[in-house]
Amino acid sequence: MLEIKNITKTYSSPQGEIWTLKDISLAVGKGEFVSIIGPSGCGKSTLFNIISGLERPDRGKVLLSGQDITGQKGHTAYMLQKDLLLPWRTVLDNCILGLEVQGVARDVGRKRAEALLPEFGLEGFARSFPVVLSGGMRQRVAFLRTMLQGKEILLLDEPFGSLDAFTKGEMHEWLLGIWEKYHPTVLFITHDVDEALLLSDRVYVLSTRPATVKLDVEVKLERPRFRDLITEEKFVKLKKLLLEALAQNKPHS
Amino acid sequence: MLEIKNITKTYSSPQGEIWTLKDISLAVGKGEFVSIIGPSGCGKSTLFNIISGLERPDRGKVLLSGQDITGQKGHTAYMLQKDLLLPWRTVLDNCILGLEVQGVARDVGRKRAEALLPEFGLEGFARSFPVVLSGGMRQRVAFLRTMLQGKEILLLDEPFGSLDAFTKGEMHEWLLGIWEKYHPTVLFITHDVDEALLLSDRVYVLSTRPATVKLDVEVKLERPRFRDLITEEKFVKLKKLLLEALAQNKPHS
Amino acid sequence: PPKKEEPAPVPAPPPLTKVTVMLDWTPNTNHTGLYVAKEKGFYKEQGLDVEILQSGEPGPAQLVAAGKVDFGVSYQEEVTNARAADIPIVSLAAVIQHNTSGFASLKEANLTRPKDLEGKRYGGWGSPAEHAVIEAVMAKDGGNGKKVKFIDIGSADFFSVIGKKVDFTWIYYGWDGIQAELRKIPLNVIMLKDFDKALDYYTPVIITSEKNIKERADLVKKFMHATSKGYELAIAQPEEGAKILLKHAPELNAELVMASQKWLSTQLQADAPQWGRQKKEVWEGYAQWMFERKLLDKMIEADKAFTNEFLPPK
Amino acid sequence: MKRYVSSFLAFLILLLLWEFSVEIFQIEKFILPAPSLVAGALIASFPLLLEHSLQTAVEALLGFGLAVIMGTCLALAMGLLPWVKRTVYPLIVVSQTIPIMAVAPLLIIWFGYDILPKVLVVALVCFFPITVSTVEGLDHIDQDMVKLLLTMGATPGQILRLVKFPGALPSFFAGLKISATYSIMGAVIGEWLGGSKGLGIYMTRSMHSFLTERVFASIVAITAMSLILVGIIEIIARLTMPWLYQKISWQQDEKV
Amino acid sequence: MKRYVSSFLAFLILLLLWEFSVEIFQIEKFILPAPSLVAGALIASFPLLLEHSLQTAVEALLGFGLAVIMGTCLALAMGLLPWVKRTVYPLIVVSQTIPIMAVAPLLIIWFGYDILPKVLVVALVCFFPITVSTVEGLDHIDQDMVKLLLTMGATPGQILRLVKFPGALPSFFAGLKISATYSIMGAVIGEWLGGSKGLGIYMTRSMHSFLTERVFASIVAITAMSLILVGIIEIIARLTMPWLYQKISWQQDEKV
Ligand SMILES: Nc1ncnc2c1ncn2[C@@H]1O[C@H](COP(=O)(O)OP(=O)(O)OP(=O)(O)O)[C@@H](O)[C@H]1O
Ligand SMILES: Nc1ncnc2c1ncn2[C@@H]1O[C@H](COP(=O)(O)OP(=O)(O)OP(=O)(O)O)[C@@H](O)[C@H]1O
Ligand SMILES: [Mg+2]
Ligand SMILES: [Mg+2]
Repeated sequence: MLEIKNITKTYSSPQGEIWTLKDISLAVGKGEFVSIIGPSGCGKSTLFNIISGLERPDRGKVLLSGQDITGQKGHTAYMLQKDLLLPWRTVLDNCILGLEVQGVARDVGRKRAEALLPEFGLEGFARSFPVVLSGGMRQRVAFLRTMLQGKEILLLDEPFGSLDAFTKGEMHEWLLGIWEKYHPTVLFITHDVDEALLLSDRVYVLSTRPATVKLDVEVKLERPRFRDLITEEKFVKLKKLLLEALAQNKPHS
Repeated sequence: MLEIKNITKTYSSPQGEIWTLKDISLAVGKGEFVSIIGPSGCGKSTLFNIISGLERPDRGKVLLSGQDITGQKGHTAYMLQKDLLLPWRTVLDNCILGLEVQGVARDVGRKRAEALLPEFGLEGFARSFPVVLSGGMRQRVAFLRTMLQGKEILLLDEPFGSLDAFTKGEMHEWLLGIWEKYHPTVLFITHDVDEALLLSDRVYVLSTRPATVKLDVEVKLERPRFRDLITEEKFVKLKKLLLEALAQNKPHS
Repeated sequence: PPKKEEPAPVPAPPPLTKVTVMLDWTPNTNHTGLYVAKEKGFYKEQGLDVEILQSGEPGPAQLVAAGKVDFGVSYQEEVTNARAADIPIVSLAAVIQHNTSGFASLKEANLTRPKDLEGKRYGGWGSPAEHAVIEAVMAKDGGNGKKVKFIDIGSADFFSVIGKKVDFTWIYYGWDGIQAELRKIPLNVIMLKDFDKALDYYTPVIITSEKNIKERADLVKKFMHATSKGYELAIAQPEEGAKILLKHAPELNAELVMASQKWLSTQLQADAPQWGRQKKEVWEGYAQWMFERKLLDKMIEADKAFTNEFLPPK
Repeated sequence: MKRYVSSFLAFLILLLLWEFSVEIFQIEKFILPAPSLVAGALIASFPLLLEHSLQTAVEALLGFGLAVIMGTCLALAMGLLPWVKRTVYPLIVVSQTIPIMAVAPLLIIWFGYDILPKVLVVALVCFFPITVSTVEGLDHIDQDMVKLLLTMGATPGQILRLVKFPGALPSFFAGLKISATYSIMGAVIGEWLGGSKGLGIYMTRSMHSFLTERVFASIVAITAMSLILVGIIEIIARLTMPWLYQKISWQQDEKV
Repeated sequence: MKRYVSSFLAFLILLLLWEFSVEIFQIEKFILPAPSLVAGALIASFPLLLEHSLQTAVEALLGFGLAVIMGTCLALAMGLLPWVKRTVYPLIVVSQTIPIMAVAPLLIIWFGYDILPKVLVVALVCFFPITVSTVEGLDHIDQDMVKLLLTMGATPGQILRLVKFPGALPSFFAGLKISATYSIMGAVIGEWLGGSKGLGIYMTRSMHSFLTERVFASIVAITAMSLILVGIIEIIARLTMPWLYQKISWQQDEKV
């Protein structure tokens, strides 16, 4: 459904050219959960910026259902690395931000969002401001906001990067549940090998800058999945594979 | 060498009493690397504050080599959750901060620190200010500063909590090397089960608040250790054990 | 019921012309005539609606010249300076016939004549004219003004400094002097006019711009006629005048206003044939005096600086 | 309110000290009137003071309103168009070194002696803090929020309304509060230029009539009015930005 | 320097506009002198202006120095002792609503007619920004740094010297720069109270002699001096806090 073809991107900085992405191609099928994993600073967020239309690639194309959307905004729902809740809006109004931008009347949007709050563990917080939320709740609000935009594909950039290990585990379980129910098409960035394997149908491993696709692994673990999967043998094997691919990127090995 | 005996601690907050630590006892032998793992907010940092003398427990004692040091400062070298490099001091001067407080002449301290810089991957950065350092380098400066204080025991509170997964991996390898060489006595707080198992001789698992010791696991993996250990069977077994102990703490399970 | 007879429509009075006067300071007894004319309706009789404004920096001279106000209260020194700087203002009347300012000291200091001021401390505001005036007055009495110590007291008032930091200052008798009388602080005052005829200049005066005189002579005439009437009443009935002033400026010290007005009532017209009348020799003499002492860059034409033309005919 | 108790006590002690030193050192009342005398003057001339205060308040509020409009517009122009900021901001900062008293006479000459020049003095005094604060507020908006809205396909107008305006509000109100502190003072300075009513007029007349206690009474009135204005703005701020003042309970206690 | 080019150009355009409107609308020079006339006055009376400026500079620097000392001491007391802050801070903020021109005559009465009252006016004007900024700097010091030093067994003196002083420096210098902007203006206000030398005197005398172009020339001098003072402080700040101005290369490029 989403195809990225031979994308290349270079930034110019005061210290000279920074070659970020080099001929990256990848594909996400409808209803698929695909993760991208790669060293810090390799250009993962840059790739998402290009897919979402925030930036233009130097070369290459972004296709959605066969249609060229390179450089066009509004085709994807992008959840950035930070949760970016607007502190001056209540939880409910943060959720409907995307709808409001699309021109949906506030009342209509609010009704739609309110129905989903319990499922996102946000019952009773509709009229609270984000300051009172815990880290995990903030991520769920941001996620609900992303889902509500009703786009065909969700881009999630390290949504759980700032959570502590335990909250993260809970969020994994919760996200697996949500995914089972709605089967959205997801492209997911993470640093965490366990996370990538636990959640995805497929994992792309990127190299250090300039980023190329080093490995493309199908994760053939049956669903529904639960957290205990992490210590099972099949899982650990895949993990070893990924860790090795990543280690090859290291300049000193 | 360090013994903590039946420590209890309660905070009073506007919302009422917060019972943080409940009858915690633990021990660290000389040259041992001991980790404490537990859910966020359970009181791990509070425990370190008590050991370092920043706070007093309601009940219980802290013994160092049999001597009661409860509420006394200056017996331990404490590396706090943040790196806390002073931005106005060069790398070298940050390293000698502890020595300066102890009254060691700057020149003497600087010489001592300078000799250790290469080993800490800080060569050539002696006269730089902390702004130019990467996250991993900052942690190493903070660690060198802690080591240089020359205390019998190091308290490390989530030193790698803020690093991304790859940098963290590198730091683990580096720390294992340093530890092999100097064999300091370390008490280490972490959220990360992999990290705790990889680095420690023993791991304490704490429960949610009020924290009690749930589990005390000897990590019988031979040293020297390397990162690949993570996917080995013995390791994964221990991990399962720890994960289960932690899961029991969750209110909803 | 019989229809009530409609009252004959009163012919609407011609609309009043708006006129503004800017004072040289806060309202004080020098200005009573203006307030009397306003209160008693003398201005209205002339078809004028007069607003009286208090001034700050700058004085009214520039505002009158710039046409922002129609009339102002100024003093001869300022008019002379302004005309030397090509600022076209003209004095229409002398509010007080003689200079009522002088050098005041505490009685116990025993400074009775200009010569006594030698070696004493003078508290002033640091203008070059002060040096010239002190030297001139003392010279007439055979004293040396260079021997006076000048101390800046700026905006501090007479009573807070006299006898402490300084031995004498320059006051208007009609205000500070009267205040001293009320406080029962005996003073010696050396009046300027008694020692140098050139220094018996007009302060304050009423001014307008040359443009007004040229283009709105009628209005100027009406204003000055009413104003004259106001001052004449203030001369005749000082208590009534003081009451009117206090009505318009209730912030003032009532006791001081009463006493000051009584004292001034004899000074306003004094020996002149008519209130406000100015003499050419006074204008020329003072300008000459300033020019000689390099207080003026160029000499002014004295008869263009003032006019008696708008005073009511006598 | 409770947190101001100690300053209030300190203030009372200062007043007492002042009262007694005037007594003990026999300081003449035209040099430094005792607080009791000032209080007396305040009461005795209350109706007069009130009348003048009203005039000053009107000038201050008009000027303040003008400054809010000018400052906000300029700040928006600077915050949204970098070249405007690059060009105008240094000029505005430099203009702060010009003493207002030096420019004020020009205002009178240009705009007459009516209420207008006073309003302009207030506006000049107030506009700088508002502009600077608002620009700073706009500068410190999280650019990633803007980015987020862009990915949603938001128009520049939507971004302004949904992110930039509300994001700059706290700084804007901080600027308003500083300006409010100085607004009454600005009106008084304006009145010193000339006029016939207002606290500035009351003050100079009292000063020239040797009524020092009334001068102090007018200072009290100025301070009181300034505080009231600041208080009103604080209230408006709380109503406009409830999220800023919402009580933050221990965040750790609201676990997932 | 380069980033000020556009404001400089804008300034030049304003000057030209001013020059031409004076020409076209035939504005009399005592109302608004043309810039060329002001420049002429600046050159013609340069030695005189210089002499007066020196006096003003001395007053401003002394007052500024005094404000730095007072402000820093007060800020330290407030930053280190919470009860002092709770008590004094509100009073200081309220005191800002009192117009300095109203208090100035009292300064003359109390402190004589010499340079002292002018220095005090400058100090009063300057001390508020310094105090407020420094207190804010002390408030925003990372308490964990203090905690770190405590675990090392540091004394309060060591904590002050090693963490609190250097941590508050950037705010302190920010306050200094604001104060410097107003210091020359403060001295001029002080001189308006009375004196025999200084830009304020030069200005009132020019005003009373109807030499408006000289009034403008003195405004130019005031602005120039203020900018020089701010510049000097900027240089001192850069020398004192090299870490703040060190060039930050792309942090991502210095990987482990
Ligand atoms: N606007 C820009 N101008 C110049 N260089 C940039 C810009 N944005 C990103 N870069 C550079 O491009 C590289 C890739 O950045 P990017 O944010 O895509 O990395 P990332 O893989 O998302 O890293 P992380 O895992 O830390 O989020 C970085 O080295 C960064 O320095
Ligand atoms: N000074 C204090 N006053 C009141 N409560 C406090 C204080 N310090 C900590 N607490 C509470 O004590 C509990 C334990 O805090 P602590 O920082 O020790 O947790 P932690 O285990 O280190 O958490 P984390 O993993 O997030 O660092 C928390 O719930 C916190 O709210
Ligand atoms: Mg990224
Ligand atoms: Mg902690």
